[in-house]
Amino acid sequence: MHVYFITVAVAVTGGLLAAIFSGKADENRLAAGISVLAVAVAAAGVLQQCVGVLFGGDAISATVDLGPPLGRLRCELDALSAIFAALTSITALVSIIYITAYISGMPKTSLTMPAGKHYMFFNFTVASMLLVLVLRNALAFLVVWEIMALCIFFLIPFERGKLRPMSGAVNFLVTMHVGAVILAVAFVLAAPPGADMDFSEFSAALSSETTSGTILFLLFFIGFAFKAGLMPFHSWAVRAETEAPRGVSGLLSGAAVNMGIYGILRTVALTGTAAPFSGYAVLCISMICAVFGILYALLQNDMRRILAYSTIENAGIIGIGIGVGMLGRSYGLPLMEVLGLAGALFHAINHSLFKGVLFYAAGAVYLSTGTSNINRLGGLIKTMPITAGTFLAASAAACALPPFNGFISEFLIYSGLLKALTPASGIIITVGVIAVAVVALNGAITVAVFVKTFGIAFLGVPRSNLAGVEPSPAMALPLIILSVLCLIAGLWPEAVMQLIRAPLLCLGVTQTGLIEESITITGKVSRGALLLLAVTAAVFLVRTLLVRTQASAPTWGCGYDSVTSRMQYTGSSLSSPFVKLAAPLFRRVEKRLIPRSADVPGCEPFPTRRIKHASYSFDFIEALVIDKALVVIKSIFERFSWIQSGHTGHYVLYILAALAVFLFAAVWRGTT
Amino acid sequence: MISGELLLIALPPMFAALSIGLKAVRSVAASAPVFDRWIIVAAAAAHLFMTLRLPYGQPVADALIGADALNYLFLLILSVLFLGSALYSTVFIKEMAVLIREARDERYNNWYVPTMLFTLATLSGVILSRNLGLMWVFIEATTLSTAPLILHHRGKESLEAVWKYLFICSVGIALAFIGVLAMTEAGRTIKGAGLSVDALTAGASAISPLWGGIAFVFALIGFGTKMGLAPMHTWLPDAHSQAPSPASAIFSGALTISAFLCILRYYQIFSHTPMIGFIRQLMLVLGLVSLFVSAVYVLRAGNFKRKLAYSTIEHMGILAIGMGLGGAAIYAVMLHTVCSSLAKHSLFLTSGNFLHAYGTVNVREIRSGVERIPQSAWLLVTGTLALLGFPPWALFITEFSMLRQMVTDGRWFVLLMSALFLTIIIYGFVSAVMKMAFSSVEPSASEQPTKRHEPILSTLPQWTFIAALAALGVHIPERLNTILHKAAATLGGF
Amino acid sequence: MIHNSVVVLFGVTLLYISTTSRLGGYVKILSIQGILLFLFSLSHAETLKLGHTLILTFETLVVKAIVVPVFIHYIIIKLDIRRVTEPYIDNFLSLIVATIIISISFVLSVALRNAGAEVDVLTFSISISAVVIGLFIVITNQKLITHVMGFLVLENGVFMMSLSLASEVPVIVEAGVLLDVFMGVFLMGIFLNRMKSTFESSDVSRLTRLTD
Amino acid sequence: MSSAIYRYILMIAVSFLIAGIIVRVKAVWAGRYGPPVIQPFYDFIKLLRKSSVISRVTSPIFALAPSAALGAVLTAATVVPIAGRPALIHFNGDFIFFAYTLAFGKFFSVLGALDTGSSFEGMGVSREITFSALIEPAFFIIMGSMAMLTGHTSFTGIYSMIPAASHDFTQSGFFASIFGALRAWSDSELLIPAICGNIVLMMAILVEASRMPVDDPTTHLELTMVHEVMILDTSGPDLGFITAANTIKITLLGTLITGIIVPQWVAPLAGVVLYLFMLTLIAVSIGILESTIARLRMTHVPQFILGATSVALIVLAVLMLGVRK
Repeated sequence: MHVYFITVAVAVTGGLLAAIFSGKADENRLAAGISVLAVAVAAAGVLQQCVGVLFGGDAISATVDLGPPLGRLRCELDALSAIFAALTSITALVSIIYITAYISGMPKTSLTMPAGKHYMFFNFTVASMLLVLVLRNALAFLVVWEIMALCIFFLIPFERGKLRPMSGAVNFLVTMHVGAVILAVAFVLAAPPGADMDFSEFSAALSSETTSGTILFLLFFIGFAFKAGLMPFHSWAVRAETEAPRGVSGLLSGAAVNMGIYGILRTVALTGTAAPFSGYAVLCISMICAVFGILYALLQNDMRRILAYSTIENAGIIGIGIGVGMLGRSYGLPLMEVLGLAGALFHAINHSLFKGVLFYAAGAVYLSTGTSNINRLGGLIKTMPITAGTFLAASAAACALPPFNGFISEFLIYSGLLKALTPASGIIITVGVIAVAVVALNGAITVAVFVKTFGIAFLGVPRSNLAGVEPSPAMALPLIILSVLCLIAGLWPEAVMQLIRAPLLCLGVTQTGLIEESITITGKVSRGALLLLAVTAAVFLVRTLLVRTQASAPTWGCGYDSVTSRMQYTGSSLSSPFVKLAAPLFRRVEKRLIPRSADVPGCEPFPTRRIKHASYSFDFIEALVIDKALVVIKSIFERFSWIQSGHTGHYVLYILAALAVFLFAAVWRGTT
Repeated sequence: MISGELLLIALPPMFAALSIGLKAVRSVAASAPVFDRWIIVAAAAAHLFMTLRLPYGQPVADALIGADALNYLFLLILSVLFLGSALYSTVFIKEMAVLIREARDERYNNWYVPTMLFTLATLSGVILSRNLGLMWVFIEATTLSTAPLILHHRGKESLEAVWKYLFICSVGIALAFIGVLAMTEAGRTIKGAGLSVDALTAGASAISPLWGGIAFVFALIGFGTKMGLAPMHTWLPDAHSQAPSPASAIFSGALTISAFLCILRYYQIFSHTPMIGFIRQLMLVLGLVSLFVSAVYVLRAGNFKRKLAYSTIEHMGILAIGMGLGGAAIYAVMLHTVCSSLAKHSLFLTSGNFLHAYGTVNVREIRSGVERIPQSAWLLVTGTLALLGFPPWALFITEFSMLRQMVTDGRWFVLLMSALFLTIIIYGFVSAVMKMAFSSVEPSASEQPTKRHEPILSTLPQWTFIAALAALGVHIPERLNTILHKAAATLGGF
Repeated sequence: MIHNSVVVLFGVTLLYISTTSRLGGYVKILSIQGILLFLFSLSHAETLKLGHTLILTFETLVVKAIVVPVFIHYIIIKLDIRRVTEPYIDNFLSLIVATIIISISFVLSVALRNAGAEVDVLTFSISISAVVIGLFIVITNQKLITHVMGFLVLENGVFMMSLSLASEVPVIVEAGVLLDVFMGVFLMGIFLNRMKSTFESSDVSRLTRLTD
Repeated sequence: MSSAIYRYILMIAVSFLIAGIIVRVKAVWAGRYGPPVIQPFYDFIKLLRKSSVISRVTSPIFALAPSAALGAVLTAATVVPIAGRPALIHFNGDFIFFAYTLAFGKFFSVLGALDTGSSFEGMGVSREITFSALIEPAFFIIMGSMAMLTGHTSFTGIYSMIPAASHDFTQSGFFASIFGALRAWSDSELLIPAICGNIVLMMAILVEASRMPVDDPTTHLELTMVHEVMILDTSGPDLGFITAANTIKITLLGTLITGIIVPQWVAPLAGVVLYLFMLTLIAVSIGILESTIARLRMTHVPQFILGATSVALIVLAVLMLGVRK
């Protein structure tokens, strides 16, 4: 365990050194170098430890006694923590390489804080994430949990002069604080009085089949759902990931959401067999989250907002997997439990991989063209082939299409759902089939979303003069590595399933035989995917042999010869049939801005006026949960602004009133 | 031999007399800013040195002044804070001298150092006294000794602030005096008890619940006014925002908690009587009202010092709620008193730096703090996060243990309300601080922010306090921990 | 016998002060109250030690009856404050409120006695009502000078209570009360005349700049 | 194993006939003589030999798209049980693999269309992704319920549980076996799911292969097209691959429909004959359907497709009641 602590310490000292060197003139490269080195060393150390634990080694644990406030801290790196630690370190390493390349391209004056400090907070975030995964003492867990939120809070406002990242960061911090308060209440309720609040003591209170056990579980779930970005509490994820700098968005959607998932899985591990109701609750919340998440993704035209909402959708999918696992456990269907939980873990791994690529590719596009609004891009594949290729691979993985890893994890979740056949109760079957339908609808809309994003941004003719330029090798490297990993995990899932075997045991899965069976299931499916790849390659080979002379001509415009790039379909027009169909779900605002300025010059005979039409829709759940709540609170508090009225007489009246009330209470209590 | 406590109270006025005397001497008066700085630092250092060497824990029975674990803790806070203020005052006085040399406005305030030292003396008196009557007299003296400090700027607002401060506090203190009278009446059944805290606590069971209740109510309302509990808080934002930064730091850090100590003395007397349930109800009510008022006004206040003053009210509310919960929460209250005073003190000093650099403390007019005064900007951010109860700073631990007490006692309404108000306060504070520190002037703006020189002493105290807070958050040293536990024990906690 | 009649007279002054609408009336009432308190402390003479009675007489007669009213009179003339008090509510209503306050404090002190606390009902109730009426005067008047006078009525109430309740209260507390009265009035006087120079008028309506 | 390969090749070949039959039926219905039934086969060979014109605007994805579409359909075909016999490959949950492979094909063909940058193809794409997204849930509800009811999660497993297959009628005569099968069907709980399943699959053919009510394959006005407009720019072998993929998809879904009817017990040769007969029956019904029904308005097509989902939900109701029994 000491090696693990040393790696965390290395990350922290790396951050500090980077901050110290941030003052000098040419400090970007020096600070960047130090922090990258620190994260690399930390990642290597953590990976070495995790591999040891995941493949056969038992959990390493250590207890540290910190004296009065925190008391005895038990730290343990078991398989479940190990897999998430590995994921976090990989995502962090790739992000830091990406950020350093990203920042070196930016002028020094355009940063809110010196780059060195930005690296410092990045390293602190990584260190706190790695630490949170091993802590087993509830109070220390909460402390490091909030420190992690604090460090990310400093990472978000990055570009100078921009106010939206500032409010996004504040929104993030406040949401995380509310989540932490819920978690604190849950921990205190679960811990028997007087004990030093160790996680192991929670399982008694959590696994009781009574309603209090269920309520406690739901408290834990909601507390961690804040961080996982599930639907009602997702506004921070969208705001933070769209306004944070690219590398950080990759880290946020990759590692930060995984922390929430880890938390939920840790609760499932502690719970043992919970009442079916909690399983149903988790499943239903995740289903709503998945569908709404991807529907809102369809509306957006900014690449980063699309990816942010798709992160929420993937968190929903993982939640569905967990829900399936829990239902399997509470209804006594071991295979359903194994498939569900394995699907959830596998999807968490996949999501970290392909979401990273998507965010970094979007970043490369932003850096070279200056915008990530797909309606102003187009035809980028010709100038940015590597970015386009990796983006295509990652979006195929995100749409869960066969040769890639996304398909394997959704396949596991599907087969888990299909195993829900039990004569015990009809409800689980219907819920199972509805869930299958929801995941299918979700998959189809994801295809629509990524077709829209990739198609509009990278294919076709450039819509404006923004020609992309291939990112520097330092940025291209992470993209390639991660997309190749996606393909390998898709074609050879047994390797990843070996990784998942130990965490599954950690989660309380008993029959190891069923884990083997799930591995064979994934094996067979991946052979099918391999077949698909082979057949497509063969057909393509036949095509290249057959096609002899390739004459080139302008695209067929059905007879109209002066086709301009503006006549192409844009993002919003592509998704408009779907949006009109699902209109009641989101409030669309159509604004027709008619400026007062006089007629358009140049077409005098015709009395025309330049009319600008703008339509946008906004996420009504976020509006309901965050903006509405703020408005209501501010209006209530507005009504109490008379207290500090400035008149001395009023102030003395308050004192007299308080005195009278309390005196009356004292006398009343004294005499009775 | 004069007892250590008496010396502690008598020493600062001697230094003040020295300062006034030197100013009276015509030849030396011109270099008043120079020797004033040395006097205040020397007094603060002497006070801290004596406090650390003061034996605590076994006060002489029925003595007028003495140090038991509870008030020794408060004395420690006072002397540490005053040393911080003294060091900051050296910079403050130097800048005042610079202003005079450029003949910009007011003449050198001769009365700044003497009044600060009188405040130190009276506060030490309040903390060390073990007799309710004597404690009341010293509280009275603090009001009078702090009034000139608020009048430092001599503007319209500071005049109004000092008038309200004086008037409302005098009304409060008069009510407190009635409390003292009622306590003598209640203590009549304990023969020969008079007003000494030890005798009253020992014979507490003999006190008639009716008179005890009335005495506590008057004391709570009276001293609550000085402490800044809502609804008696109205003077606090005006007074603390008008006083010079080192003075307002002492006000919010030490003055409010010494009034809190007076209430704790009454709490201690009734801690082992059936009355304690009723008293805890009162404290909870006042605590929640304070949190509500501070939540309302943290959102509205445009001036950062007023926002800080409202956060003082918030922390007094938290202390009241903690006492209202009892049990383990009382230990948390003790720790919270220490940490919230340190945090507020450093933030008030930092707001002084901002006032000096920008000429205003209005949140909307301050931009790109990180570029112009990086040290103070980062101090502002970390200090605010420490004040709002974020880890790794110790306030997170105290708020967590209070939350734990609320949950184990099943007080869901209190938990819900305080969590809601604290979240709103966090929202209000963080958005203001982020605007001040990080929002930047557009690159195209005419004057690009240039880095200003920040004297070391204007940031050193704050850094040490924030570092101490972070250290306390992780590990509380043994000596301090025993003091905290003993103090909690005297109040019926554990 | 004197004791009770002095207290009753004090009650009458309380009623009268809440109805007068002229500043001169307030000053005269304060000095009368000072005299009544002097008589009241004399009636307590036999129970107190010599030293204590000496301070008491000095305190009540000189300070409360003579020095403070003259000082306030001097301020009124120097700041030529308009002689009439501008209360928020008219006199008749404040008279009713004053009677309500006195009756409630009587009910309170009777309840106290029934609950076993041996307390002199008349003195305690009059002193409590003096305190509350003092606050009431402050609340319902605009002018700063009336705030000071309200505060002084409150002080007189507190002084009477201290005599009736805790006769053997140590001397220093008595000195404290005296100090409080003296310093309070003194400081308020200074600020009033400095305020005159910074603000145009001395009524409280100017003092509402510090709001949020 | 070898017989599965023969049947696989048979199905690929038959798919061209099916397309020919549909065109022929429409022509006959309209009173014309119509092209020979194997005309699509000739077209396919002709297209393979022709040279193609590629738009300057496109990227390698446009070249890859048709091959991906055909490859996906060919792979999906390996999973489908043909003529009552087990499919080439069968494993747990292969109907999910079937659906997602078809999605893979659609993903690339749609991207290919967008690559040309023409507004017509963009229009086709937006309609295609919307309509196919709506049919997916219906297909999954059907297959999910069938999997739940039969206990198997692969096509072969599901269809092996068809009641007609589980009773051994080999010794009795041809007609006796048909009546026996009908009687076996009537009392099995799979009856309603099978019927609704076939209705949904029929609608799936109309949507996926863009037949009449959803889209008119013979229209020349690009604005009204859905699938045809996506392949405006393809020519030569690419066009051949895409039309082949489209026709094979029809036969695939047709085979799924016949799978429910053709019992697994019948002799292989008789099974194949019965299977071919059923396929022509489906092709003829599609042809008749196209000649009689006018196109739906573009905004009403989603309602039509959601109708399929409501049919699927009936199966869900049966599932719930079924379990309760």
